[in-house]
Parts: sequence; structure tokens; C-alpha cells
Amino acid sequence: MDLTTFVSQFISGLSVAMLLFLIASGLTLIFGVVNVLNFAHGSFYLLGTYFAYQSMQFFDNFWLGLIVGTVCAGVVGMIVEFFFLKRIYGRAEEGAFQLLMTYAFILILDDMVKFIWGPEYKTIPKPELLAGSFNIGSVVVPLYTLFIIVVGFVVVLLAWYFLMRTDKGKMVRASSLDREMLGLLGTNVPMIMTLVFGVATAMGGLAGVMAAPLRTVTPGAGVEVIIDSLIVVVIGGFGNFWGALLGALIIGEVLSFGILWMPEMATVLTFIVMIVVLVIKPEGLLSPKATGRK
Amino acid sequence: MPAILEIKDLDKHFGGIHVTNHVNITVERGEMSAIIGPNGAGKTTFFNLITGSIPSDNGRVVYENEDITGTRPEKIVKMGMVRAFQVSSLFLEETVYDNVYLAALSNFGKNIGMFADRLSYRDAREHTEMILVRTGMLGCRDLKASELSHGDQKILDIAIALTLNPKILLLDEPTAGMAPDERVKMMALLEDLHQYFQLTTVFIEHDMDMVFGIAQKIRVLVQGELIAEGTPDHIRNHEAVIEAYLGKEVV
Amino acid sequence: MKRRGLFLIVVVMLFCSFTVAYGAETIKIGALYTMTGRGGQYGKDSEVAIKMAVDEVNAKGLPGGAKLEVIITDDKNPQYAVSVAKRYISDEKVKFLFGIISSAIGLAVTEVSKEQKVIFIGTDHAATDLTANKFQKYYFRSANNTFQSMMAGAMYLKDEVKGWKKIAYIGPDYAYGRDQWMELKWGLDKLGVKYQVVGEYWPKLYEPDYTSYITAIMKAAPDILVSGFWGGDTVSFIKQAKPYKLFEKMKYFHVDAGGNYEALAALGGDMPAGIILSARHHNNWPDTQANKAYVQKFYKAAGRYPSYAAEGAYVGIHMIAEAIRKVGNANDTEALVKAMEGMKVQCPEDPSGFTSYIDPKTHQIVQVQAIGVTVKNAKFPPAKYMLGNLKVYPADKLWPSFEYIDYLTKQKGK
Amino acid sequence: MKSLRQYLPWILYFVFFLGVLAVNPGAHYTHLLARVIIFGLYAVAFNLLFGRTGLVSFGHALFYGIGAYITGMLAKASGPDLFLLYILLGGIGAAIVSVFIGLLSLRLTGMFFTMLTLAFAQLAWGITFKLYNFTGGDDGIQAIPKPAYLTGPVWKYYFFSFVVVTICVFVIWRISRSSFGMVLKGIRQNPGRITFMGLNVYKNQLVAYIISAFFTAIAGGLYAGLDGSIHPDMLHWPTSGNAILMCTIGGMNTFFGPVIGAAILTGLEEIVGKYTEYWSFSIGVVVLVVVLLFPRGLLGIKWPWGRKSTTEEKETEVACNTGD
Repeated sequence: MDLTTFVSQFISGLSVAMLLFLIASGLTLIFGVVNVLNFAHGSFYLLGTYFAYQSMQFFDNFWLGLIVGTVCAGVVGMIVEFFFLKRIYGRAEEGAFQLLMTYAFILILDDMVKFIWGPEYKTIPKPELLAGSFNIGSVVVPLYTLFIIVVGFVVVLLAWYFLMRTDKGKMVRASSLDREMLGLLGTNVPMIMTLVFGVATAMGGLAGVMAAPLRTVTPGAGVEVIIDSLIVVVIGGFGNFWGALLGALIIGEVLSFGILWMPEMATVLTFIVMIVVLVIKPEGLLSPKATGRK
Repeated sequence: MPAILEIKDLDKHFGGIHVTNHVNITVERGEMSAIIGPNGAGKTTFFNLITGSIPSDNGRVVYENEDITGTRPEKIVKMGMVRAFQVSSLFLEETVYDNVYLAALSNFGKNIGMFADRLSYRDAREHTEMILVRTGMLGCRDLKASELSHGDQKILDIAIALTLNPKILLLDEPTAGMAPDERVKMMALLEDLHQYFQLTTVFIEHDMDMVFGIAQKIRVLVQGELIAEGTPDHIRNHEAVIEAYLGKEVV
Repeated sequence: MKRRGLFLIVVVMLFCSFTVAYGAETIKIGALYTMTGRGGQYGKDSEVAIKMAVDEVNAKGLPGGAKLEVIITDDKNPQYAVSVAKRYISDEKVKFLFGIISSAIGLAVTEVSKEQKVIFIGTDHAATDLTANKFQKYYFRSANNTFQSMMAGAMYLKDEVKGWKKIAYIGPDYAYGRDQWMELKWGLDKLGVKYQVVGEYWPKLYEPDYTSYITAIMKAAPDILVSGFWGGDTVSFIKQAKPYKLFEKMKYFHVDAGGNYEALAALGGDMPAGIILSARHHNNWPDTQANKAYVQKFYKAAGRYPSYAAEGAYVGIHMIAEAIRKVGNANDTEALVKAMEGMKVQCPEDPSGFTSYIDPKTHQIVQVQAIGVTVKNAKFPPAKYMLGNLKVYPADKLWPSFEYIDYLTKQKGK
Repeated sequence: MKSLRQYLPWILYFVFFLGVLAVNPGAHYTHLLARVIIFGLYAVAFNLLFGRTGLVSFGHALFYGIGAYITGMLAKASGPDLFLLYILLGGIGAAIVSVFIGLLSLRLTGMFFTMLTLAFAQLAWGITFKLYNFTGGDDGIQAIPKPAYLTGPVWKYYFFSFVVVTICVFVIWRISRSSFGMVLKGIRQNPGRITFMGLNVYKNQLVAYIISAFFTAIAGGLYAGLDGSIHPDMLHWPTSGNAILMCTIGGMNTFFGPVIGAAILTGLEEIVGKYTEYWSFSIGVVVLVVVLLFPRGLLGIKWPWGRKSTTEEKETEVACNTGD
């Protein structure tokens, strides 16, 4: 493989990975801290897109839409956590109830989007500033792709700073280890959980808005991203923030180079990667928690 | 008396903390002994190590002349080393009878039956009733485990252990959280069981009346280290023990 | 449940006696459409078009003063659709099954139609199988199948595109995507066109991110990139490929669903100029009174312009009405089948001087196919580009092709 | 009296599902009931794992699909004469697959186990979708033949399904009342104690997983014959989710709850789908209500009449040991 191909496929893979990471990181954060498998995470991705669309109908500004979509998805996320999910914490069969409840929210939110905004595809244009592309040698890189990669890295850096360097971050890390212990220390655990849920769903919303100019804005788009994100999280190790990054990079790059050699296998490639990882390391590549039996 | 259980140089770290520090113990067949020590001395960890709940870092556990280090806990149970728990570990939705009966099924290897009604095993039924009578639980056989008093739950926990035909019974604080009269009852029960079944019994305990009342031998663990071993009289007068532990309580 | 059954029987009986007494029959049509998710838009468009057509038919009148009535249910998945189809027949006493976006569901429901001997009009699903190797006599289709578009496409590639050799394909990895590529290659071979395949790419259906495929295609550097997406996948692919200047480096060729209006609308200004697209109905072509009237009427009813799914549904209702007029009632299924075979149907998409007709052997409607390139045209907002410079391929050259049907039967079995 | 109570659900079961044949509600409702009874078996088989053993599998669509595809493809390829055998082979095929998946995924617990089962099911779905030459891809397989004695009016197939399902449900019922079933119940309540009773939790879970997979596949095989068509949808995650849903709605801690759940879900889908295109919203709301207000399901609701309530006794702790 020549260098040009390598670089261009690598950058493509990176951009695929970063959008995946933005969704998956929220998913893994919720799992790590709140101990909830948010199957409805894709619906917040969808909500982010539609809120941004609505804002752009009023103000015609992508950047404002980006903020509106992100914040609104987060707010809806907090509402869902505070009024619904909280009620099932600690129940005997919590796992199954989490699945059912978040599944219910997929059904409800997707239909609400269709009810409010209609079934037809919507358009969110790219901001003028990022419409073009530039060349590195003979490799074409669209500015928007670069933008996605940069935002991805900014999120990574902010998260690293927050989790590793601040007291709040330490608290979040601690609560991902032990809900009860944190409660004993006098921390308001329920509030941390709601906030984390809000931040994580906002990240889902952010991903939705960022992806919108490249993708189709349609009801049902949320369900389409959730399985890929779950795979990323499973590979990386459930509940591990860095695992989500690693998983996304692996999936993005394997797909990107895989289609050069095995274009026939593209649809099952991600599943194969996942199974290989799980057979070798069933708890995922980086897993902070005890996942299995002693 | 020949040894039933030999623990050789057992060692365990959690992070930087040395919870079990090169412990050597030999338990003799038929003995009734206590393990004491202040909170955090590593007593429960010690039980967890020898019953296979957690792997040790170093050392060997020899039971009935067989090295059982690293053996899975359910196998160790089948070999006759059975434990009861500090916080009673029961099937709360089931009746007292069923709690014991399930152990009896396991004991007779009838747990794999798939088509016959679970109650169709006569040997298991008789064994269950015998255990219920012995432990005085027959009167509440149809109550759910969750409906029992704390003390009765502890007894049920021991009854389950007993059903498994142990050669050696490890009890983790049998009287924890009990009212004084319940403690007396528990003490009597343990002595009775020891007598009746000729059962090697090792128990962890904080209640000194009980320890010095029924134990023939006492071992003292402090910070993961075995600092003393011997008869109650020996321990009572052991300087290091008094200093480390007893001094504050027994005057 | 049994009470419910009894209750329904009573209702149906009451209803029957009622209609007998008054003599005006209601002819029920049981429609199934996707109303949720990606394909939901087609279902909603079809719903509007059905209402338009039914109103027209009922206004014009049917023999014996009968009225058409259409029941529409969201088909969800094949199992559910089959169950609904059976309910339509046994409880609602529908005379026709109707609609369906997804070929998979179409294939499942055609079995019900065959078994229960109830006519099934397919309006949008395009798998050639249904009017070829999976043909059964109660099935009719009111829109072109993929073979018809791909055969026209092969002719276009032969005649209109000069000096190409290298060709690559990208399409969703399921029957619809696979069939188009097989059909196009078959067509090109048939026409004696020489070509070299430099790449085949099979992303999953609804793939959100095509970036890696795009760079891989750029590297393979075909002269022509054939695409087999539909709906949102078309939109995503074009949006993502544009900044890579893919459309300047090769000819983009997408003639089954590429020119469908909802994709043109969703892309808006992002649509590149000069790419080769087609669809089963165009809002801006043919420039006949009938087509203009149809499009404007739809716009009035829905507040948006129709995708081609709507026209299929619209034509389907008129097909039924025409057959009933010929037979005189809707009760003699065999006579209706006979009546439809070879029947002529005037469709909005028919250019002047041509009338679509139903091929008597395969029950496939035979229509012209017009392929064009994107040009700036903002007459149908929010689309900013529409098709122009259209080349029209005569209907009888596209279907039936028994040679292809044999080939398909060999490939896929009956 | 006790034995009557024990067999009462069975009596109701027979009266209802056979009574239907006598009443003859018409082709559509018979077809609907055939779906109910097949889903009922699916749910009961799933509940052996879910309600009984406490394992939340989110990948049972895999076994359901394997059953359907093995049965369907065999019947399609070699004729319907041995239809019953093909259903059985579907079950055996699923059981074999379940050994491997069980060995891998039961190494994990809780939500991790759930995710892993989902992952495997999605992989199988992807493969089915992909191997279009073999499985028909997303078009699925149509016109699966049935033996002559099952073709014709739908009540024939309904009755056939009823017999097969009843046998399977009876076997599962026996299993759940057996000592093995008791062990499974113990595992759900307190796996740690099961270990210290000398029993291997992992092995017992694995056996439960295999049995559950087997019967789930039987249900899938039955469905393949009902409509004569099968689709990859049967392997997709909503099918797995439906199993959890049916058990929860009906009452996962009861044996017959899942059958009731299957009836409710099928009926709901039917009625809601008939009147509104916003069926997913409606079903979502129902699920939410069930999870929040009736988490023990319909059969788990403590009715004010009937069964003697245990809550009263809980208030006074009984010291039973004092007597002797």
C-alpha cells in the first residue's frame, strides 16, 4: 500500500472513530457512573439533531444549533433520569428493567420526533466556513472531517482534565467504582448521577448535531447508531472512558482498512472484531470493574 | 489426634495491605476451636482463603492429606469443609424447609434431577427433617427465610452448612448481632452439634463469653499474623494477646 | 379473544345486511405501508396519493355505485405484515391487498395472496423477483422493477457516456443492492459493452458513515461509479463524498432510486451538478398536463412534493378501479386478474403519446424510464437541483425480458 | 385443595386454548392465537433463564432464529414430510450453538452477560443478512412447505402448535419443579450460597441456558411453519427484547405469566397497530407503565382477594426456636 492510500484511509478511519467515540463515550460514562445501560442513547443523538434543526429554522446559525442541540439533549436526558430511571435503581431485577425502560424511551422518543417534525428527511447544511477541503500532498481532507477529528480530541482532552485533574472528576471516578461508598462520604450521589446522565446524553446530542450535515436527518437514525456504539463500548471495556476511545479507534480503522482488502466482509467486520476481543478478553480491552465471577 | 487441616505459610495482599501474613495453622480432628482478633485482623479473609473464595498469593492448604490450594470452592465443600457466614446467606424467598432441603439435594447428589418432582427424594427429605429437628427449626419449617428473626436466620445458615455432612465446619461469627439470650442458645447448639456429630468446628467470634465458654483451643490473629495459639488458659495469660487485644476488654 | 371474534362476526353480518339493503357496495382495499423510521416518508407519501386516487375514483363512480375504501396499517416487519394481511382478508373482507415499501415484506405477503387467492397490488417495492421467478398470478405491480431501471441504465451507459472502461459499484449489502448490480452487469453484457470492474463496495444498509468507502473508491479511480442506495443512504453518501471532489473525478451513476425526489429535497444545495440519476417518477417530467396536475394536487394535499412511492400508489388505485369497471364488480377475482392482464393505465409519468400497460405474462406494469443529469432548478423547493437533459427509454425494450427471468430463476431459484 | 390449586393454571390453559377451537373465532383470530401460543413457548423457555435463574439474556432472538431457519431451510430443501423432525433438529442445532455462546458469555455476570448475548445475536443477525445466497438475506425464505395434514385451514396448524407447545411447556414445567429447577431458583436468589452448597453455579447456568435455547428454537421452528416465511428480523434485537417484555408483563416470577404476557403483547400489537401508526409510542408507554407500576407483572400483582398475603406475617418476626 502506498503512503497516500494509507494516510487517506487512516484519516477516514479517524473521522469515523471520532463520531463513534462521541456517542460511545456518553454511553460508557452512564454505564460507569450511573450503572445504567442506556439503550436509548441513540435517541438522544437523534434529539440533538432535531433540536439543532429547529434552532436553525429560527436563527439559521449552525453554531447556535450545535449548542442548542447539545444542551437540549442533555436536559431531556436529565429529565428522563430524574423522573424515570431513578425509580428503578436498586430493584432486584434492575438490569432487565433498565433494558425495558430505555427500550421504551427509544420507542417513545423516536415516535415523538416523527410526530413533531414529520417523517421526511431534514437538512442541516454545513457551516460555510467548513464546506471546503484541503490537500496534504495528494490526500484530500475535507475541512469538516478535520473539524470532527479536532472536536473529538478536544472532548478527549477535556475529559482527561476533568477526570484526572479535578476533585469533581475524582468523585465521578469514585462513584463509578462504588455507589454506596460515595454516599457514605456524604456526597450527593443522586445528583451526581443525574448530572452525569445529563452530560453524557448531551455528548450524544453533540454527536448528533456534528454528524447531521454528513448524514440523513430522519426518525430512526438513533437506532442505527446504537448498535455500533454498543460494540465500541463492549470492545473497549464497559464503563471505561478510555476504552470507548480505544474501541472507536479500532472499529474505525479496522473498517477503513478492512474494506480495501475484504470489501465483501464490511458488514460483519465489526462483529468479527468484537467476537475476537471477547473470546480473548471477555470483559473488554480496558475494564475497570469486576465483570465476572470470582 | 491426627490433623484434618494444615495451613502452611498462607499469605495474601490487598493492594499494599498485608491481610494474611504467612500463617501456619494445624487443625486437629474433632477440635472445637475459636479464632479471635480485633476488627480488621483478617479473620474472614482467612476463611475466604482456605475455602477457595479468593486465591491466596502464597502458601498451601492441605485438607485430609490432600493439597486443596486453588481448588474451586464447591469442590472443597463436597470434600467436607463447609462454612457458614457472618451475614447469614440464605434463599430469602424460600421456606426454611426448602433452604435446608436444597442443601440436602446437593448432599445426596440429587440436584441434577430434571423431571422428577423435587420432593420425591426420600433420603433428602429424611435428612432435612433430621437436621431441622437437631437445630430446633422444625417448628418454623414452612416460614419463609425472610420472615425469620435475625437469630433464627443465623441458625438456619448453620443448618444449611450442617446438612452438607461436613467433616469440618467453619463458622464466621455465629453470634454476630444477636441478643444475649440468643447467644446462649447458639452456644448450646454449637456444643450439642459438636458432641452429636463429632464435628471439627472452627469459629470466628468476638463474644468472649462464648469463646472462653466452649472453645478448646483459641488462635489469635492480629493484622493478618497469628500471634498466639493454645488453650483458653494459655491465651488468657498470653502477654502479647493481652497487649494487642484482650487488654481492653478482659480486666 | 373469542368474544371479540363473535363481536366482529356480528358487526360484519350487520354491515353486510346493511349494504345489501342499500345496494351500494364498499370495496375494501387492505394496504400495508412502512410508516416509521427511514422508509416512513414513502408510506406517508403513499397515504396521501391513495387518498387522492380514491377520491378521484369515487367521484367518477364505479359500477353499481360501489365505493373504494382503503385501510392502511404500518407493516413493521414481515411476520406482522403477514398477520395483518390475513386479518384484512378474513375479518375486513378486503378484495385487494395493496402497497408495501420493502421487498422482503412484499415477498412474504405475496405468499398470502397466492394462498388465499386475493389480488395483491405492489406499489413501491422493486425486487424483480416478484414479477419474475416468484411470479404468482394474483400479484400485480404498479411501478417499474429494478431490472427495468437497470436495463435503461445499461443503455444509457452504452449510448450517452463515452470513453469509459473502468466501473465500480457501491450499494447496500442486501438483496436490493445486490440485485441492481447483477442486473446492470447483465444488461451491459447483453448490449455487448466491454467494461472492467475495479471495485465493489458493500456497506451495510443505513450505514451512517461512508468516509472510508469514499477514500477507497477514490483510490480505485473508476470512470463510472454505480450506486445502488435508496433514500437516506443516497443523501448521506453524496453529502460525504462531495468535499472529496468524488463527483469531479468520476461519473456518478444512480438510476434506480437516485433521482427520487426526497433525496433531491434533502440534499438541496449539496447536490452536485451533472450526476446521472433516475427514478420511477419525476416531479418535473414529463411536462404533460396530467403530471403537472398530479404533482400540484399532491402538493396541495401534503404541503410537500411527492417521492415516487406516491405515484406507484396512485397508479395502483386507478389500476384497481379500471379493472373493476371492466369486470363490473369486485367479487370475481379470476375475472379481475384476466381484466388486468394487458390492461392499459394512464399514469402521471407517461409522456404524451404513451400509455403504461400491464404485461400479461408477468403482471408487471411496463413504463418508460427517463434518465437525466442534475441541473439547477428550484421550482420544487426545498430541492435546488432537479433532473434535466433526460433520455427516455422505450418501455417495451425494458420489459419483459424472459432471458433475464430465466437467468434470475437460475440464480435465485423459484 | 392444594393439588387443585397446583393444576388450576393447567386447567385454565387447556380450557382456553382448546375452547378456542370449539368457538372457532375465524381464520384471523385463530392465526393470532397460534402466534400467541408460539410466543408463549418462546417466553416460557426464556423465562427459565430470566425469571428462574436470574440471567438477563438479550440475545434469545438468536435461538429463536436458528430454530426458524433450520426448520424452514430443511423443509424448503427436502420437502415437508419430516417437518416435526426438522423442528426438533432446529432445537438441537440451537442447543449446540448455545453451548459455545453459553461457555463464553456466562463467564461474565450481570449487565456484561447481557451485552455479550446481545453481541452474539447481532453477529448472527449480520451473518444471516449477509449470506443471502444461503439464507435469502433480508428477503428471507418464503413458501416453506408444510406436510399435507397441516395445510388448509389455519386451525390445523394451530392445533399442531398447541400440541407441540403444550408438550414443551409441560417439560419446562416439570423441570422448574424438579430439584434442578430448585437449584436454578437458588442461583437467582443467592449464587454465592449455591457455591458453598457444593454446587457449580456456572455449570448449572449453562445447562439452563442450553435448555432454554432448545425450547426457544422449537418455538422459532413452529413459527416458520405458521406463515411459511422466515426473515432475519426474527434474529434482530427487538425479538430478544420482546422475550423480556412478555415475561415482565405477565409476571416473571410465575410459571404461566409469560404465556399471559405473550397474549397481552400480541393482542396489544394487533389492536394498537390497527388504530394508529404511532404504535411504537403506545407500546413504549405501556412498557413504561408496567416497569414503573406493575414490575411483578399481571400474575404477580397481589390481588386483595385470593392468595393469602405474606406481608402480614412479615410484620411479626417469629422466633421459632424458643419452644425447645
